[in-house]
Amino acid sequence: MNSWGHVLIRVLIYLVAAPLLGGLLAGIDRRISARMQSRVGPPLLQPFYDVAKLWSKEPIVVRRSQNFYIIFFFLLTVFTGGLFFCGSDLLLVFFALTLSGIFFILGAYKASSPYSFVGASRELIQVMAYEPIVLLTAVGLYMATGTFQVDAIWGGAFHPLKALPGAHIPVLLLPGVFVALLYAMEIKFRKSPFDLAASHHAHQELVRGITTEFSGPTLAMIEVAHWYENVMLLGWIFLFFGSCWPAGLIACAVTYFLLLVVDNVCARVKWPVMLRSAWGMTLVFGFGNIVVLSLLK
Amino acid sequence: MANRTIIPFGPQHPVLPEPIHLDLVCEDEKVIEAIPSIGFIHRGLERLVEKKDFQEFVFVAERICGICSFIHGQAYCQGVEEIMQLPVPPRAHYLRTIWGELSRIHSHLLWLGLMADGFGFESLFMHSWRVRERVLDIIEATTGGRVIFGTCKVGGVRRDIDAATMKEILVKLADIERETREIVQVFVNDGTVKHRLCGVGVLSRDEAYALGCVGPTLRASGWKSDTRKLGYAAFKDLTFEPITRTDGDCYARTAVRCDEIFQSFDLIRQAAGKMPEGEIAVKVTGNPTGEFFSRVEQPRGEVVYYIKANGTKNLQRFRVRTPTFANVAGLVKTLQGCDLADVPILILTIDPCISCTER
Amino acid sequence: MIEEQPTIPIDADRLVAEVQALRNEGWRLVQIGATSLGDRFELNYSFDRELRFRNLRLQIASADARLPSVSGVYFCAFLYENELHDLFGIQFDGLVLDFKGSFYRTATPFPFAAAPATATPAKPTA
Amino acid sequence: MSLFSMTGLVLKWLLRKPYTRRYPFEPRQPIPGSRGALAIDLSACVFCSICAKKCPTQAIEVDRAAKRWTIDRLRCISCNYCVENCPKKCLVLTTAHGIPTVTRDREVFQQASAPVAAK
Repeated sequence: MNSWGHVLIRVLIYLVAAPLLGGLLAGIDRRISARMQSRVGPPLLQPFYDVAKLWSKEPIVVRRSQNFYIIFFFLLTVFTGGLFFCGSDLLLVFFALTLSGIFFILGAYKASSPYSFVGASRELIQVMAYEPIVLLTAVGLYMATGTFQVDAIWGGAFHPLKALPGAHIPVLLLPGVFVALLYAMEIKFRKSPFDLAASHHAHQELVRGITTEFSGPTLAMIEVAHWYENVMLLGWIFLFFGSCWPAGLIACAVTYFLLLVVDNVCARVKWPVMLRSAWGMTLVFGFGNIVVLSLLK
Repeated sequence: MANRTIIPFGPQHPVLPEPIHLDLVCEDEKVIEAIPSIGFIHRGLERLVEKKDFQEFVFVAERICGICSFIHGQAYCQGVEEIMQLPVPPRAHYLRTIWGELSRIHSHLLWLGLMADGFGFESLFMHSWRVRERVLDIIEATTGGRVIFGTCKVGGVRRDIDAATMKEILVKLADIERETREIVQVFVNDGTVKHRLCGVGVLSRDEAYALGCVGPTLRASGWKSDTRKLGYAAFKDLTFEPITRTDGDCYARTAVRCDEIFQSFDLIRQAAGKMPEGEIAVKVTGNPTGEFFSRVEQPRGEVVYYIKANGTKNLQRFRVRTPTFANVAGLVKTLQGCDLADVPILILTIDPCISCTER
Repeated sequence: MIEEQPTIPIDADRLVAEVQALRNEGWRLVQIGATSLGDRFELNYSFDRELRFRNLRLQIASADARLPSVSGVYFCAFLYENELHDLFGIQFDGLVLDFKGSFYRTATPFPFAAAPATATPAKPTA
Repeated sequence: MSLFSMTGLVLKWLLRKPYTRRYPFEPRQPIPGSRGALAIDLSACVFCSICAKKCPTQAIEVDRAAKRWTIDRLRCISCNYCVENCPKKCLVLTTAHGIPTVTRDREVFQQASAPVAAK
C-alpha cells in the first residue's frame, strides 16, 4: 500500500487540478458546441468567469437549509473524487457518489418550488436509470482484473485471465459494459437527449429543473462540484484502459467528443424512454458482457 | 400518486418568450387542467385609429406583430383599398405577394427554431435561425427593414424590386431552399424529434373545426382551408394547393409548416415569373366610407381586420382578430391531460404570438 | 372586390338560435367584435364556410349591456366574449369559461366602451 | 425513423467558419437599401415642420424661429415617412444603423452651426 505522504500529495493534486481541468473542459465543451451550432461561442475561460460572478452575488434562498444540503453535496462529491484518485475501493467510490447525488436531490426537494420539485423527482429517475450500469461496471472490472482497488487496476497488477491476449486492458474484456457505461455517461453529464432534470440552457419546461432555486455562491458550488464530478467520470473511462494510459487519455477525449455530438443531434426525450433505453442497454450490453466473461473463466 | 401540484408557467418563461400564463394543475407529470391567461400587455392599438389618420395607421398595423408584420400591413391596406375601391396596380399586388411569402418563410423558420428549442434540440434551433438570417438579408435589401418591412401603403407599395435584383434574389433563394431542406429533413425524419411530436396533442378533424382553429393548426387536422385561396393580391394568378395533413398531432402541424416553406419558395418563383410591369402605387384622395372584413392568410393562419370608416380621416373602428387568438381554444383542448414535458411543445405548435393577440 | 360579405341584422333574443342554426349548417366562427356607437354597441358575429363569409349584426344599448353567451354553441366564443366583457363591459350570461374581468389586464376598466371622438362624421375634407 | 440525422450538418459546421460575428468588434457590412438612421441636410431645410407633423412617433421637433431641428433617435422607427413627405428633399435615410446608447438624448441640428449633442 502507499504511504500516507504519497496519498496526501495525490489528494492535493486532485483537489487543485480537478476543478481547473473540469472548468476548462466545460469551456471547451461550450466552444465546440457553439461551432457545431455555427456560432462563435464564449471565451474558453467563460465557465470560470461565470463561477466567479456567481460567487460575488448575494445568496437568495427559499429556505436556509437547502444550502446546507448543497454543502454536503459538494463535500461528498469532492471526497468521492479524492477516494477515486488516491486509488481506493471502486465500490466505495460508487456508493459515495450516489450519496452525494442524494444530498443534491434532497436540497432541491427542500427548496419546495414546483420546478425544483419535479426536477428532483426526474433526477431520482435518472439515478435509477444509470445506477444498474454503474454497479455492473464495478462487477465487470472485478471479474476482469480480480480487484476493486482502483490503484491495482491502474497498475495492471493482477489478472485472473492473464492467458487472454490484451488482458491488462480491461476494456478488451468489457466492451459491452463500456458501451453501456457510455450511455450512462450521457445521463451523468446532463447532455441531451437526457438533460431532463436540469438542462444546461434553462430551456426546458422546468426552467432550470433541479437547480432552479439555487443562486449565487450555492449555484457556484454546484457548478464546481460538477467539474469535480466530470473529471472523476472521465477517470472511470480512463480506468477501462488499465495501465495503458495513452489509450486512456485518447478514449477520454473521444468519449467527450462523442457525448458532445450526441448532445447536438438529439431532442430531449421524456423520462420513460430514458429509463427503458438505459435499462435495455444495461441488460443487453452490460449484462450480456458479464455473462460471456463468466463463461470464459 | 394523486399528489396535485400547481406549476406556474409564464408569463415569463425561458422556453416561451411570450407573455402567456398557465397554471398547470399536475398529478406527477400529468397535466390535469390548464387554463391559459393572457392580457399582460394589452396595448389598446385598436383605438389608436382615433389619433392617426388612416394612411399613417399602416405603420401601427405593421407593428401589431414583429414577425408577420408585413402581412398585417397588407391586410390593413387591402381592407381600406376595398372600402375606397382603389385600383391598386397589379405590380403592387405581385410585390406584396412576394414580400408576404418571404415573410412566411422567415416566420416558419423562426417557428421551427423555437420548436426545436422547445424540445431541447439546441443545434437544430441555431441552424434554423442561421438560415432565417439569410432570408432576413434579402428582406432588408429589398424593403429596408428586417422584420418591419414598412413597404406597404394604402394604394400600393413604397418600393419596387427591379428585374436584376429579382434575378439575384431567386438565385439566393435556391441556395436558401437547399439549406432549408437540410434542416427540414431533421424535423421530419429524426427519431428523437418524432418521439416528441408524434401522437402529441391530437386535434381531430371535427374538434379543430369546431374550436375555430385557423391556419396550419386547422390544416394539420385535415381541412383544406387557406385564406390565400380567396385570391387576394396575386394569388388568383398563381397555382397552389393548401398543404394538409390528417393526423392533427404536433408532428402533423410541424410537417404542414415545413411543406409550406417550400410552397412559399415556389410561389415566389411563380410570382417573379409573372410579375407585370407598371406603376407600384396609386394616389389616394379623399377619405374612406364603409366597412370591410379583410381576411388574409398569415404564417399563423387567417387574420381578420374589421375596418369601419365614416368619411373622416380617422377610422371609426378598427379591430384585429389575430390567428393566435382563434387558436387559443384549440390549445386549451390539447393541454388537458398532456404530459408536463409536452406543455411547451403544445403551446408552440399553435405558433403563438401572444403579443399580437392582445394588440 | 375580394369577396362578398353579406351582413344579416338580427335581434339579441334570436342570437343563440341563429348561431346554433349556422353551426348546424357547418359554419366556423371567425370572430365576434363590437363597435361603440355612443349609446349603443354594434356587434358583429362573423362566420365562414369554405371561404364564404357571413356576418350577423345586432345592436344593444350600451348602458348595462347584457347578452346571452354563444360559448355553449361554439366553445371558442368564450375568448371573444371575455374580450368584449373586458374591453366594452358587456355582460354575457352562461359563459362556459368566465375569466371574470381578468382576461385583459387593462389599466382602465372597459377602455373601449366610450365612443371614439370620430364617431360623428365631420365635414369631408376632400 | 432515423437517429442522429443531424450529425452530418453538425460536423460540417464544426469545421466551417462560424456564421455569427463577434459583434462589437466586427461590425456588420451595411446592406444597400437598408433603412438606417435619419440624416438631414440642414442647408436645404426650410423648417416647414411637415416632417415633425407626419412623424408617426413624434420623434422630430422643429423650431422654425430658432432654425433648429431635433430628433429623438430612440423614438425614430426609420419608417421613411418624413423623407417621403419632405418638400425640400433634405431628409434621407442612411444605410448605417444607430449605435447603442444608454441615455435618451435628443440630437440637435442648428442651422449655421455644427451639430451639437445636448441633453
